[in-house]
Formats: sequence, structure tokens, C-alpha cells
Amino acid sequence: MSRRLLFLLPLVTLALMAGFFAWSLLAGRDPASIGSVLVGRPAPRLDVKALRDGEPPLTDGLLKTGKPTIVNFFASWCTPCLAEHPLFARLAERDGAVIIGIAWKNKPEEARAWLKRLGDPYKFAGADLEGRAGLDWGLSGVPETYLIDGQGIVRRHFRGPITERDVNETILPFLKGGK
Amino acid sequence: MKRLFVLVVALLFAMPAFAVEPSEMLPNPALEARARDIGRALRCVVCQNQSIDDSAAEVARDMRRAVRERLAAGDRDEQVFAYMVARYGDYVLLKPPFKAGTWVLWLGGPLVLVVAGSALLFAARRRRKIPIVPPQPLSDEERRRLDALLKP
Amino acid sequence: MLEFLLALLTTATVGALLVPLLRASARRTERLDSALAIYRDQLAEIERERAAGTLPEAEAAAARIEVERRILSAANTTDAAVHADSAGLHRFLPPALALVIPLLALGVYLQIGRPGLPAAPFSAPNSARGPAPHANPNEPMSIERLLAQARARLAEAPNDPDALSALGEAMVLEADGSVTPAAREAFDKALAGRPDDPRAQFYLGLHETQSGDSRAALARWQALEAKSPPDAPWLPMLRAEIARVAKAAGLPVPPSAAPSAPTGMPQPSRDQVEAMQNLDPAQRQQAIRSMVEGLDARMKESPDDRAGWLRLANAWKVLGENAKAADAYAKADALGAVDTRTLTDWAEAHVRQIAPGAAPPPDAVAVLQRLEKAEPRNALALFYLGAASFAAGDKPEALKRWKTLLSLLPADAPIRGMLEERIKSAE
Amino acid sequence: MIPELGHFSLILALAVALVQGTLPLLGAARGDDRLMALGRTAALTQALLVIAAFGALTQAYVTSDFSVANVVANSHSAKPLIYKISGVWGNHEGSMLLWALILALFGAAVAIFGAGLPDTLRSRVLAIQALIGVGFLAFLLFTSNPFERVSPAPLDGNGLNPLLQDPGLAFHPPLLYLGYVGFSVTYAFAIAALLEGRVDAAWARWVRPWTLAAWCFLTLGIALGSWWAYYILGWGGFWFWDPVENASLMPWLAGTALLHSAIVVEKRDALKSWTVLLAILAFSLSLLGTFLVRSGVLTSVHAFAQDPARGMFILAFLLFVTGGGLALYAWRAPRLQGGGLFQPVSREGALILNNLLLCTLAATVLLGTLYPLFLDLLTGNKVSVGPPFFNATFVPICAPLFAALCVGPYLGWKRAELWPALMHLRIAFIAAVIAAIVAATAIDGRATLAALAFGFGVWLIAGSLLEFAGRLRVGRAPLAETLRRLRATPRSALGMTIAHAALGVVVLGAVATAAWNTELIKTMRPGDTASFAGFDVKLDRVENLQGPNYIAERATLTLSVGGRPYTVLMPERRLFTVQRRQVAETAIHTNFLRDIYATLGESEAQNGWVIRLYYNPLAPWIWLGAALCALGGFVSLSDRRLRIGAPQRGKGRTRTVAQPAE
Repeated sequence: MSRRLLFLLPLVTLALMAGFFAWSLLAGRDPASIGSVLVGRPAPRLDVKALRDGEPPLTDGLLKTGKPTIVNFFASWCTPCLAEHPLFARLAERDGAVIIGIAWKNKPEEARAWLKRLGDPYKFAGADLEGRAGLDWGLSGVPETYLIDGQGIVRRHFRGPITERDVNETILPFLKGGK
Repeated sequence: MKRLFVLVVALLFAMPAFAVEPSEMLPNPALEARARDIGRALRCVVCQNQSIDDSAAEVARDMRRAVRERLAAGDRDEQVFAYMVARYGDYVLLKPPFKAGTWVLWLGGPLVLVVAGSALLFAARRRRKIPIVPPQPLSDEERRRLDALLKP
Repeated sequence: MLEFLLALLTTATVGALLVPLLRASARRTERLDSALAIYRDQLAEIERERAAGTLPEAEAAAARIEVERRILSAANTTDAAVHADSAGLHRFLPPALALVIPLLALGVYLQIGRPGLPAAPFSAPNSARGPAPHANPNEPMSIERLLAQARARLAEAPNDPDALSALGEAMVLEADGSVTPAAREAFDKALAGRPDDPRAQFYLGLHETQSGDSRAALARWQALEAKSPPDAPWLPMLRAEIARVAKAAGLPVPPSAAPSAPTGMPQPSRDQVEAMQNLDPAQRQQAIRSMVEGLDARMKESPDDRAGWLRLANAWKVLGENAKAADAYAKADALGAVDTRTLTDWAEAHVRQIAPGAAPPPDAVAVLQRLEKAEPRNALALFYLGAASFAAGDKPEALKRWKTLLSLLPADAPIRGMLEERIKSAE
Repeated sequence: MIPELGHFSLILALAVALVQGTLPLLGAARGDDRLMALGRTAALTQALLVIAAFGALTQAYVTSDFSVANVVANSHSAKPLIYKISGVWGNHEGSMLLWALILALFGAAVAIFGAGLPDTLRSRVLAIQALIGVGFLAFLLFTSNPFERVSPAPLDGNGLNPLLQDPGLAFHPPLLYLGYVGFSVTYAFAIAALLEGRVDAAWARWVRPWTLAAWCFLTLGIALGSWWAYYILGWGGFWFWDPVENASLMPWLAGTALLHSAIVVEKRDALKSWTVLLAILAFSLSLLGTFLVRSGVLTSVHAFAQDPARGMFILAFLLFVTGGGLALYAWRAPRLQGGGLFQPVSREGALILNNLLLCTLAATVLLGTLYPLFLDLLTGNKVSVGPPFFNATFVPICAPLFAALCVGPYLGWKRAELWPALMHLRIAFIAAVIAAIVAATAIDGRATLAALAFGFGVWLIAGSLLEFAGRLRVGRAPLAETLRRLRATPRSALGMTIAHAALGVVVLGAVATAAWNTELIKTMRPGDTASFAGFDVKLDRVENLQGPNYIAERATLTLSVGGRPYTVLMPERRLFTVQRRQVAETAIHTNFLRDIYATLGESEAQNGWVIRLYYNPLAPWIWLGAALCALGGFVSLSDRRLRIGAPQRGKGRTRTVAQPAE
């Protein structure tokens, strides 16, 4: 009997593996997504120069205001950033969201020109020319967006551009509930 | 759609396939050698299975610079790895740490070897008791049949 | 030709399959024969090795016996093979195969194949192709030029809705498809002047979907769609956009925007449309152009398709290929006289080719005259037919037309001054 | 019209495959000669039809027929002809068509060369092959149709990934697929054997050439892929433990194990059910590789055509083939009677050890490749499994494998003594120890593991050659005797020696390149000099070039030794205009003992260009060794014994009558 079971072993292994594969395919899992270890933890250090002339540098204080904050890394050379930009414009204009924009590896004058042309939804804008802040935030590229609650804890993280669905299903409830 | 954009991001980075640049290298050869070794063990987070040492991505460059800054500041290798793990998670380590979630990964291969090997040894010990005798010669009847079969 | 070759291929295939079935009997290789050949060789090999001295005598003997026992056991387990050449099956099988294979193959092929579609091997047109055709985007579509043109027009008429829309569109193209605040302002102003301006409506809808309000965008676009004439050149694109946005937002796709049943004309497939969304403006222009060229090629094969010619004519006109457009209108007209509205477009295609100050050529005159007949007070017809009469030396006729036109023009019309000057010179 | 003919041929091939997959099976079960004969005809017909389809697609590529969607997506009129042709399989649809083509060609090969096979076995093998073909053809036609058309045709195509515009691409996939698909024949033989309930020495002999051929092609395919990565990716690495590479390594390991275990079946009538299992696994792992690459379950630099619908189809197919095979195995294999007895220390025992280690290696690779996926699904944790992991787990298991490899051939069948075998190898052992010590002291001084591995390489070469020399009694018998013995030696023995020694060559190349390479990364301006690995390097100039579909910068580097010019290297950096992608074109100077490898990097503002130079000792040996390894396989394949088996005809019928079953 045990000998027969031994002959079944390959089949059982295959069934297990196939189950995983089917699960993986049906779950719509994106193998390229790498998540973020920051979610649930206090937001990393924030210390970047201001993008706009004459403004003070951006510091940690901006993240612990008791109000939910959105931190968005962008760059003028990034096409997906262009796609998500109108959504931030709307969040700032219509929903009064506090959005901190950080231009990542982007010449400040180029970022400023880009914002001038497309509209500037950022309450605070920083310039991370060297990508140091990006590294602290575990950034892998732009755009990436972090939702930070009033206590300065990172609650959500989006790698890649946010979409209309993200806005309606995640960001707006977050802004209202603060969670 | 989202996937498409991620792809676009990936393509943006897939441009020139060059890695460590001379400008980022440390003047101290011993430190630089350590940096290269660490770089080879850290994964570029936007590439597929490339170490930051091999990758031309912007992030990989930042990470290489950070590694060198930490080393220059006197960090030990483990501290540099911890610095990266704090930002990007275990995902950045090309050699996963041995812990609860990965012991199957680390021990799976050796386990196969040990279990199958000992099963085989066990079977062999049992078999050793059966003496290997030279095969019995064919009987006359068998020989006749064989000749009939082999006759061209 | 294709039909013949398909039939030939099918026949050959079925024929090949029937050969062994129709043969009286097949030669047969028994398992034991095959196995014996192997075992004989194994015995021979043992013998060779023994002779070469690589195999000790005792081991050779033992190995020999092992092989011999294998032979005996192989002979013992030979299949008690029933040689059931069942006649019933073989009567029925050849006709069944001859029927099923062609039916199956043709059935599948007609579902997924495109038998009518000719091959389109690349042949370098005009030979002068650079190494990178995409690198030189269509000259007339350069964004800077579009912007400059629109600004120039606005300098003359600051509230011209058409120019405002054109400016907005150019700004959108400049921003890689994003509707910028400045562009939005232009479109809003255009709508203030002309509430139904299709371009402004389209791009404002695009802005709405880009800023996360797909519902509003769809409402706007569907209203635009309802108001558009059925042969409006922007309709296919608009419908494709409606479908795309509705799908992306998880809203039901309105029936009009769902991929329409074949109307005898090639519609861009959804994949093509989606693929086009991903192109940059210059590439998109190129793609649109190549689609139109494809339609052109298709029309040469089915020259009796009047609706097709009209669509092609509109497409060429939108692309600024006026000569080609005029030609296509003429083809459509030959299949059935066109209506007044189309006649206007046709005439426009003609007169846009005319150099300023020159007289319209005869084919343009013919169209203009038909237009004038249908619409005696049509400005286009009055102006250019006047010019034609003037060139032909018939000054009174020219003056009559131009004066009629002058009386019809509003006091602030930009061409008024030029017209008055011409009248003066004719007098 | 030609694309439509190709399309129709493919559909007809599917219909023929359906016939071939059913009727011969019925024929074999009922003993119906004509239905069994149908299998051969159908296999040939199917092959011709798929050849026609493949030819039609190639024609569409060559003439740049942009009414074919696949051509539009992957070709461009300005592409050089060779890459138009290789572009046929440089994309998902086309490469699947190549799969189907090779599958059909293998079917035809069984029909043609399988003359010596019993009718029942051959028709079952052909039918199972055809059923696999049905799956592939249906996959092609219904999810990945290469003959999809576009109307109206666009003006020009989108080009081909510049990384793939390379001679390496022209041969790497076809060879790899010849290997993958070759195992389908082995699989079909295993399933047929399970259906018949009979696995014996004759069966093992019939399968052997097919396994060997598939293995040789797979070896060459992997080697070519590794070589391609070495020179195109631009930093001198040759193996990256990328999922796609792993996907080809797993069937190779299983195939290697199969090759060895089949010998036991052939010679000793033992290990039957294990061999059948390996035959099923070798092909299943090939399919698994295809699934992993194309479903998007894992991402990889190579992964193309990621589409969940296709993924589900391949998964279902994988389940059907592997699951069906393994279920049949679970049901029928326990009935296979084991054959000859043997002691643990014996040739059989050595081959079992070989199988155990090879399968452990395959399991390690499989686990490492899939573990990130499993962990992510189960816990949401993301981990990476990369080269350092595999170096830490895979390499140690290779050590006992290499150690035992030289000993095995000295052991006799059934029962043997270990000590005399080891004594035969003492010279090899001494050579290996010396090599390791020399490597550790002279070259390295610190990386003792590399030195040890180097010693293993020498051990493999010396041990294999020593065994062959002993077989010929070189130096212990007159030359005439040695020559006579050489002539009498079966080709398979010669092939084994070549393949085993070649493995040593690969090990030496890999160890030396990985452990003892030197590099120079420097920003240089024209006229600048540097010294590197004993050479004086001078950057003469950097010039702009115009290629057929790219523009390039080309550097001219002169290497000289002691003032005398040695060689000129001209690395390029190409910008492909259609795709706007940059590709490094490396320049390699090789003398078969080492490579000097140069790439041209970015220009750094005013400072000049980044020049990278690598000195890779013994690097060419990696691929030379792999090619030798495959050569060993081909030599073994040319053994006359593998060609016999055509029995005398016409007596079968009478004999069955004369010899009723007892």
C-alpha cells in the first residue's frame, strides 16, 4: 500500500503546484509588484529642498499635522506621472487634499515648467534631485504615492500611477476617515 | 492599464545596460571591493533578477551610492544590508535570509537528498541480504526454444 | 485562386490519410521481431567485449544468460494480439474522414481566417526611405506649426471658436495628450462662442476622464455623439473612446459605442484603437494615415461602395489631402449624386487646392456650379465662381456674384476687404 | 494569399493531429494494421502541413507583409534579412509555431526512423505525440494565432526588440526547442510503455537515441543562450539563475538523469518505473518552463507575451499532459516488475547516486524558482531568490556528483569493489590536488572554494581520460593492441568519455571566469591610456556610425604589450531608432584561453566615455566544454547499435501463429 502511495507522490506534487499556479493566475497577482515595507510604519525622514523659489525646505513636521496627507513622487520626464496628474489636480481642487509633491531626479526648472503647464496641485513641493529622499522612502521609480495619516503613519502605498478607481475607492475614503 | 504603465516604467529603465560607473567608485580599493560584493547581493528593485551591481536603473545607482556612503561612514556589511532591508524589505536581498518563511526554501533541496538518500540506503541494506547468485543456466527445453527464436 | 489552392491542400491531405486505410493490408512489424533484433545485438556485443578482453569470461557468461532469459520472457509475453481488421469500421472510416476533415478545417478557417484579405508586402514607396520612418513625423502635423497657426488666427479673431479649439488641441498634443489647464481654458472659451463645438466637447470630456470623472465625460461624449451627423469623421474615434473609458471605469458600454456589426466598411478594431491610445501623437497620426491609406487601397478593389468613397473622402479631407479627397468625392458622386452638405465639403476640397488669387480649374468649377444650383446663396460658390468668371473674362457675371456675396457677408467678416478690392479691380 | 494558405495549413494540421492522436491508438488496442499504419502517414502529413504554415509565416516576414499582425508587431521593413527570418520565432506566436513545427518534425522522424519499432509501440508513440500536437496547435490557433491579419495594413512594422537582433537569437531558440520538444518523444515512449504495461531492455534501447538527441540539442541550446547573454548583456556574466534559464536547466538535469537511468534498464532490466517517471518529468519540466515564461506567473528579463488567458490554457495543457502522464504512472507503474539485483557498490548503485544528486539539483532549482511565488501567495511576503542563493545551495550538491562521476565507469555491474576503482584514479586525484593547490597559492591565495572547484574540474577531465586510456590499455599494451581496442570500443563509450571530460572543461571555464576575472572601469577620452591585465590600453577614437536600422558610437581601443600592438577592440553602443533602445555591442578578443571583453558606456559630460574592460580567464571553455559535451552525445548517438533494430520482415505473422502465447 505504501508503495502505491509512493507512486502517487508525483501526481500529488503536481496537483499542489498546479493549484498554486491557478491561484496565481486567477488572483490577478502582479509579479512585478513588490509592495512596500513602509505601510504601517511611521513615515520615513523627510528633508528636501523646496521646489518653488523662496519656500522653506520640507521637513518631517509636515507629515504629523493631525490631518491625512498624500505624498507623491513625480518627475516631468515620466509619462505615467502625466497620466495621473489631473487626478491630483482634482483631489487638491475639489476635495481639498493636502498633497506633498516631490520631484524625483528632476531638474527643478523642468519640474516647475511642467507644473506651470499642467497645473500645480501640490501644497508643498520638494526637489529630490539626487534621489536621496526617494531611497529613504523605498522608492523604486516614479510615480509613487504614499497616504499618511495624521499621526505620520504610512497607511497606503501605490507604485505606479494612481487611477480613477484608486481615487474613488481608496484615497477619498482615506481622506474622509483619516485612516 | 496599470500594468501597462508599470511596463512603461520598466522600459524607461531598461535603456542602457551598464552598471557601476567610474564616477561613483570609492577611492579605497578595499572598500570598493566590499561595495561591489554587497552590490552583487542586492537586488535592483525595478529590474528582474538583476543585482544593483549589474543594473543601469536610476534606483540601482542610488542604491550603489548609498552602499558606498554607508561603507565610507564605517558601517559593517550587515549594517549596510540592514539599511537596505529597512527601506525595501527582504525583497532586496538576492539571498533570502534564513528565517521562518524561508526554511523550506533553504532546506528543501538538502531534505530531498537526505530523505531519498536514506530511503535508498535503507532499501539497499535490505537488498544486501539477498545474495547475488549467478543466473541459472537455461534448461534444455529453454535452450531449444531460444534456438528456435534466434534462428535467422 | 485561393479557393482552388485550399481545395487542393484539403484534397491532398485527405488523400494522404486515406492511402494506408484503403490499402488492402499493411505490413506489420511484430514486437517480438523488433525485440529480438535488439537482443541479438546485445548478445553480439557481449561476445565482442569478451573477445576484446574487456569483459571477463565469467561475467560474459552470466550476462549472456541474462539476455537469453530476457528473450524467453519477451517471447512469453508477446501480445496475444487480435488482428481485428474490422471490416465495418473500414467501410465507414474513409468516407467519414473525407467528410470530417474538410468540414472541420473549413469550419474553423471560416471562423478565424480572412480569406478575402490580400497580402500587403512592404514595397518602398518613392524609394527615399530613411532608416527611421518614425523619426520624421508628418510635416503638416508639427505641433509648433499647429500652435502658431491657431495663435495667428486668434490674433485676428480672438473669439473664433474654431481657432480656440484648434489652439486647445495643439496644446493637448504638446502636453502628450494631457488636457492642461490652459487648453481647458481655450476649450471653455470656444464653447462660449459655439456650444456644440465637437472638438472642445471631446477634449473637455477627455479632461474629465483624466481627472477621474469618467461619468461626466461619458455623459458629455454621448451628448456630442447624439448631435453629430451620422457621417461625421470624428464619430468612430469618439465611439472608441466612449467604449474605452466606459470599460476602464467599469461602466456599461453604451450600445452605439460597442463594436458595430460590419457595415461593409472596415472599422478600426478595438485592439487597433487601444493600440492607438498608446502611441505618441506623431505616431498616432502616422497610424491614422496608414489606416486611411489602407481604406484607399481597399476602395480600389471594391469601387462600387459609395459609402466607402464618402468615408474615404472625409478622411482625406481631415488629413488635408484635398486632391485625394476631391477625387474620392467624385467617385462617390458617380455612384449616386451627393447631397448639398457633401457637395459643400467636396467644393471645399477643391477650393483649398487653389492658390490665392488663382482661378479655379474646370473640375472645381463643375462642382461649384452644382453647389450654386443647390444653394444659390452659398458663399463658397459665389466667391470662386466669381473668380472663374473673372478669369474667363466675363466681368459682369463675376461682379454679379461677388456683389451678391458682399451683400450676404456680415459687416465684420474678415474677407470683406479683400472682396471689395476685387470688385473694385473688376469694375 | 500566402498567409491565408499558411493559416489553413495550420488548421488542417490540427485536424490531421486529431486523427493521428486517436485512430492509431485504437488500432494498437485492436490490432488493426491499417489504423496503425495511418499513424505514420498522418505524422508525415502533419509535418508537411506545419512546415507549410511555418514557411508561409517566414515568407510574410521576409517580404514584410504588414497585413499579418504578427509581422507588424515584430518586424520592420528596414531590418536586415537575417533578423527578418529570425524574427519569425523572436516573439510569442512565432516561437509557439516553431514549437509546433519541431514537434511535428519529431513525429515525422519517429515515423521515418522508427522502422524497427513494433507497430503497436510506434503507433502509440505517434498518437501520443499527436495529442501533444493537438494541444499546441489549438493553443496557437485559438490564443496565439500568428496568422492574424490587419486590414488595412500599416505602412511599416514596429520592429523587433534590439536585444534580439543578434545572431545568437537565430539559433538559440530553435536548438532549445529541439531539446524541449525532443523530450516529447521520450514522454510518448513512456506513456506508450505504461499503456502496454511493458518496460524492458528493448524499450530502453528504442528510447535511448531520442533521449540522447533531445539532450544534445538542449545542451547546445542552453550553451548558446548562455553565450548570447555573455556577449550581449555587456558585463561578462554567463549564467544569471534567471527563471528562464532555470526553466531550461531543470529539464536538462532531469534529461541527464534519464539518460543514465535508461542505461540501467537497457543493461540490467532494473529501475524501470523510475526511468519511466523521469521520462515523464523531463518533458513536463520542459512544458513547465514554457508555462513559467509565457504565463506571466513569474517575471523575468526574457518573459514575453504575458497574458493570463494564455497562462490558463498552458496550465490546463500542462495539467493534461503531466497530470495525465503521472496519473497513468500512479496506476500502471506499480505493476512494472523490477529486474536484476545489484549491490549498493556497483555500476547500478553509482548510476542511482547520479540520479539522486541530479534530481536533488533539479528540485533545488525548481524550489528556488517557484518559492517567491509560493511565499507571495501564501503570506504576501516578497523575497528574491538570486545567484547568491543558488551558489550556496546548488554548487555544494555538485561536489559529490563530480567526485562520484569518475568512479562510476570503473565499477562493474551488479557488484563491485570501491577501493580498486579508486586506485585506478590515483593519478587523476593527484592531478586534481596539485591543480587545486596551484590555483589556491599561485592565482588566488584566498578563494579556496574556487581553487577546490578548479581541482574538481581537473579531476573530471583527468579521471575520464584515464578511464578511457585504461580501457584501451594505453602504454600497457603494444600500440597495435591499443588501436585494435580503440576500433572495438563502442562509440557510446567514447561519447561518455568526451561528455564527462567536457563537463570538467565547463567547470574549469566557469570557475576561472567567475573567480579570477579582472576588470577595468574607467572614463577615458580619445588619446587616454590605461594599463589593464598586463596590457597598455589606448582609446584611439570614438566615431559615429550609421547601421541599417540603428545609429551607433564605436570606440577603437588599441591594446599593446610592451609597446607592441597586440589587438584592436571596437565596442559599440547602438541606438535602435524605431524602438529608441540602446544596446551595447561588446568587442571580444579571444585566444581560447581567455577573453578580453570590452564595452563602450555612456559619455560622461566632458570627461569622455566609460570604458569597461574585462579579462576573463578560460571563459571560452564554458561554451567549448558545453559544445564538447553535446559532441559526446552525438558521438554516442552515432553508435551503430542505436541504428539496428530493423527486424527481418514478413515473418512476424507466421511466428505469432506458430508461437501461441503460453
